[in-house]
Amino acid sequence: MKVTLNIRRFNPEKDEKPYRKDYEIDVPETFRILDCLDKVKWDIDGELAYRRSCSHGICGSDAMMINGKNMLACQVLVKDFKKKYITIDPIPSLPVIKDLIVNMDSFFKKYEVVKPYLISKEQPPVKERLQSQADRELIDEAVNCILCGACSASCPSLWSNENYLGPAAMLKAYRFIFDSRDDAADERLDIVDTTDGLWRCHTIFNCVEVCPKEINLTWHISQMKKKCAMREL
Amino acid sequence: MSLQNSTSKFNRWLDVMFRYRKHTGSWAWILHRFTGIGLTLYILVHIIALTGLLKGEAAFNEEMKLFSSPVFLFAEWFLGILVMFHAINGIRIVLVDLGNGARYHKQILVFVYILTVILVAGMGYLIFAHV
Amino acid sequence: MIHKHDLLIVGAGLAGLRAGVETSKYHDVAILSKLFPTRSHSGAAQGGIAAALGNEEHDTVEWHIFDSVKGSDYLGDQDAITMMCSEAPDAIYELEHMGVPFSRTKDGKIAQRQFGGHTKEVKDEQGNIKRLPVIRACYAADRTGHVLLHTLYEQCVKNNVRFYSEYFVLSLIIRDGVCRGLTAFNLRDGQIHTFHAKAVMFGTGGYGRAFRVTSNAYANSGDGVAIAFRAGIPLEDMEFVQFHPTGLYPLGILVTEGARGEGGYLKNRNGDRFMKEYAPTVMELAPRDMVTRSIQTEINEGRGIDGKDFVNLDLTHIGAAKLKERLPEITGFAKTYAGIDPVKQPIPILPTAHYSMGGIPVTLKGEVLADEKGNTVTGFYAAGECACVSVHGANRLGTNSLLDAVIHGRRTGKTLVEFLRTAELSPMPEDAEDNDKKIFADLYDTKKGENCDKIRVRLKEEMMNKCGVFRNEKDLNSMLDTIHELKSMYKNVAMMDKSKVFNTEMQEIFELRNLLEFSDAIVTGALARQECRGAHWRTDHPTRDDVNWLKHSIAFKTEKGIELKYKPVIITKYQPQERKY
Amino acid sequence: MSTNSFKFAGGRNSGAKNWYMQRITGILLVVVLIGHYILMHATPESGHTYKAVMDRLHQPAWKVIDMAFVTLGLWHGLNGLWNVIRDYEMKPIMTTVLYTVLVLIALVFWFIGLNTILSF
Ligand SMILES: Cc1cc2nc3c(=O)[nH]c(=O)nc-3n(C[C@H](O)[C@H](O)[C@H](O)COP(=O)(O)OP(=O)(O)OC[C@H]3O[C@@H](n4cnc5c(N)ncnc54)[C@H](O)[C@@H]3O)c2cc1C
Ligand code: HEM
Ligand code: SF4
Ligand code: F3S
Ligand code: FES
Repeated sequence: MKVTLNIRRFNPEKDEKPYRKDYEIDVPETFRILDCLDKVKWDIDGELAYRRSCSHGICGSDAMMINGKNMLACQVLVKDFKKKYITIDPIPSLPVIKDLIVNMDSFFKKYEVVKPYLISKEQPPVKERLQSQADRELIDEAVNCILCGACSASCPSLWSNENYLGPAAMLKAYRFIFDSRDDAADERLDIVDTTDGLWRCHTIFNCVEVCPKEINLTWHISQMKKKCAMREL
Repeated sequence: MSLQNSTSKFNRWLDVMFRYRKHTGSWAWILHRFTGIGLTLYILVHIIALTGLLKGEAAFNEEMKLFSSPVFLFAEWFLGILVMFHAINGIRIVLVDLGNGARYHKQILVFVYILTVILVAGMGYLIFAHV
Repeated sequence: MIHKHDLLIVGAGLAGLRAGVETSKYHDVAILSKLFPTRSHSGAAQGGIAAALGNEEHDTVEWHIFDSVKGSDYLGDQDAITMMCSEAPDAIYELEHMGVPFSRTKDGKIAQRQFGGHTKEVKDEQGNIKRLPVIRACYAADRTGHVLLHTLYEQCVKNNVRFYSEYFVLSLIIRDGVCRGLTAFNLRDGQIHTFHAKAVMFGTGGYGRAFRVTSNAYANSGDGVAIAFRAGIPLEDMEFVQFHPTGLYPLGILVTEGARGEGGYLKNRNGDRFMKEYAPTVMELAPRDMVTRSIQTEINEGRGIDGKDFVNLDLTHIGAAKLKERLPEITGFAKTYAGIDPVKQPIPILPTAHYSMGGIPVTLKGEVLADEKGNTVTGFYAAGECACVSVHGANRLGTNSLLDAVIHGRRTGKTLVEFLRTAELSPMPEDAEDNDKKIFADLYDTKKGENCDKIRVRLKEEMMNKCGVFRNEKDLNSMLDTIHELKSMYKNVAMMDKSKVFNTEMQEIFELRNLLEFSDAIVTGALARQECRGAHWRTDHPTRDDVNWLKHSIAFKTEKGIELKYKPVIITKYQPQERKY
Repeated sequence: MSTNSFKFAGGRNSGAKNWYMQRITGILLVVVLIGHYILMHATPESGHTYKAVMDRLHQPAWKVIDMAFVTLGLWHGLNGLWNVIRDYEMKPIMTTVLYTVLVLIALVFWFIGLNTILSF
């Protein structure tokens, strides 16, 4: 099957500005977009740069904007596209390092801001702490996040305000706030209950559209909004 | 460096706003925001316009003649689109944050659009039935 | 550029991070990784991590030890296995205390499930002892590795560990038997950096990428193993490469053994549950090597589905609700990559290169061995899949490798805490970077030459066909020739990308060098070992030979090529028996 | 190399009140605003002649409703604008200036609106 990839290229050592280039390749229809990129890299232009590792949607390396929407290149097959002219850009709003590779430092800084680790103030028992299935269920979706950044980079609130924590970091906050074993819910609520936190989310749902793990981030954010609103009353 | 790195923040923002695909939720947000800003400006104008009441009956009715012309009636009908969409979608936004609303936002949005169309059509009938 | 730290950990998978958590409380630790830490392949582990907690049914550490010994086809060192299985419950509780969101039982304990090769002893009516599958693998749905990896990374963030992400380690600097640090190139700026430290620990993971069909990530190119080999460290038991029975056809993406643990059936083109021919008592829950060979035999004998090279994994009788709760991830994979819904249709599967039992030989404390006699290299440590303790022997049981990475990461961490209390910084040689600099310069200079991808494709294809599930002397010999040919082609490899920033092509070239390096050791070891044991199956020597081959192979890199030596297996309690299930 | 200018302002600086007031005023407005809008167009006269308006404005109940409308509308609308403004990064001084402007507009228009209603 003939496919044309229209890729946004940029090499900081040579190019003043990013430019777009078409690559025509012939691939089986079961190829992932990631395989197509590999084919371009191996057969046509070794300079093409992108991140990848696991190749089945679990490591979160290869979030990119494909046909105007953030997704994992390893999680979509060529046959999923009706038109075989496919545009590929780096995920928006983060600084581009080269081609499809963006600098994710700020994304991870935000992750660190919400204290992404269990804080337990009691001495744990000799065996495991008990947690009911219902309590575990509360964080079931949230623990699936692979930190690919697709959600935060798709959020219009974040495009207009870099300081916004973004859905991914707030999901991480949720993961601990609602973990029955954690004792620092209030500390974390203080962190997300700021102008650059929860209240920048206008329930746009772009994050939910793109999350490769099908996490409903907005739902999780809403739960925290309600907690904070109750606190104020 | 690249457009994402070097041009002004505003340009970068515009660039992304245009290039990124608009999902259902984006449209709802954009419409809600524009209608909200529009309504706010309108309410300000409206408050000023009503000071006309203070100038007495003749002056006010003179002003109102202008507003009763078909062009202005049409404008008022258009205003109804803003009002109805913003109000009904506002309810949706409230619902999204309640209970499990966030899991059904798309279904609710379909209702919002349908209801808006019905109400706006109804208002059109009310307004223009008398003309 | 020179960076100084007390300890350098290479690899941010389970092994590296666990050691990081242990040591960072006391020392200045830096973790280097060519990937951002949470991108490490430990995150792909699905099924579970073994420990005899007995949360679901009665279980004992003793049974776990026996299963691991038997599973290893008696090649595992029994002192190491005993240690690992006994420490397992504590290590799991500790992980839970760190915050790992395990799935839970009804009464709120860590949930467990069945896994291949893990058994309990039961007496039947006549009083005969039988071994039946036991519930031993602790899990978090089918994302166990993912939650473990993220939790350990979180703990490192909490302890303020210094991370050097996207640094590709090139070589170890060992002089006079003392490890002094390493060189790495920073993908972001394309420069060589030297790291100077009192100790280096490797947790660089596995090397499944040498095979065409594999469940491993692009990053699993066995860099650590090859780097150590080049630095004069021997490699142990390299011929044992585990093929997982159920890779999603045709790519080889893993379908966890948990799918069979939850009750999945394997069926051939006639719809028969063919495992009854090969392992009548445990059926689908036989150890991996057996299931893999059974599937490969079915395929080779034309009983693959429609005569093609795959069979079916049938989960349709399990029910939508349970699949959603216990196996959501693989349900997703099947839908995305094969376009089928496991609730209604069987999943097409084939054996896929999965795990490397061999690696850098280490002591129980994580110190790297310099030879077969037990001498160690000062200041060099290893744990996880890149190391060989050996707890997996000739065949690893499912869920034992996450355990291995966690337990030995922790143990090595403890050893390092002590070592670093007294250790001094040995001087860094002047010429530390010279060799790498020269290689860099060559790569940037070469205009025309061999294409890196062509070499790699051929290596992977032929390794799969000639050094895969079934092996024989003729194939292995021809594979050796191929490797030598490819190695000489590699000398002329040309790099298209001449840029510095994120030169991922250069990274691939270095990875290819490493693939070639250790593949040589795999094939050489496999050729020498004239028996069948665990994952190593020689069709021309179709039996296990305890008289001649109950020993670990140790490969040395010499001027003349690879030289093999051997060392005895440590047997404490369980004498080798025939392995039947 | 590219920069990452993320800075976490930190400190609890809740937008919660703002958030639920926006919702409460919004919900109240549904009744008042839609009612108002329909009423104004129910007959050609209802919204467009002095007499019709005066008839209503002389009833205390309508006065209260209209005052509530002005108050809620201004609160909700200007608070909404404030929300929009906060979505964009700007210098702290700019934020303060804009905030002051919004508050002034609110007060001035509130006064004008109430004045009109209470004059009758
Ligand atoms: C698909 C799959 C499923 C599995 N499921 C299970 C399971 O259910 N149960 C179980 O017990 N085991 C399972 N395993 C095996 C288990 O996951 C691995 O053995 C274990 O995670 C290895 O951990 P590690 O820390 O040694 O290495 P990895 O997690 O692979 O980490 C390697 C690290 O080294 C770094 N690195 C490598 N080379 C370099 C270099 N040159 N320079 C710098 N850094 C480098 C990488 O960036 C990475 O951070 C599974 C394996 C796979 C592939
Ligand atoms: C009729 C009932 C109304 C309801 C139910 C309603 C509801 C809402 C809600 C819930 C929001 C918050 C959106 C968010 O946080 O993302 C909002 C925003 C807003 N509303 Fe209303 N509203 C109504 C009427 C009005 C009126 C009459 C005005 C004008 C005076 C107005 C102006 C605004 C503005 C400017 C915003 C901010 C837009 C934004 O944040 O994107 N609304 N509305
Ligand atoms: S929430 Fe989803 S989209 Fe966002 S980082 Fe996590 S996995 Fe990626
Ligand atoms: S896209 Fe952004 S605004 Fe909220 S719902 Fe998602 S975080
Ligand atoms: S390569 Fe790992 S998520 Fe795509």
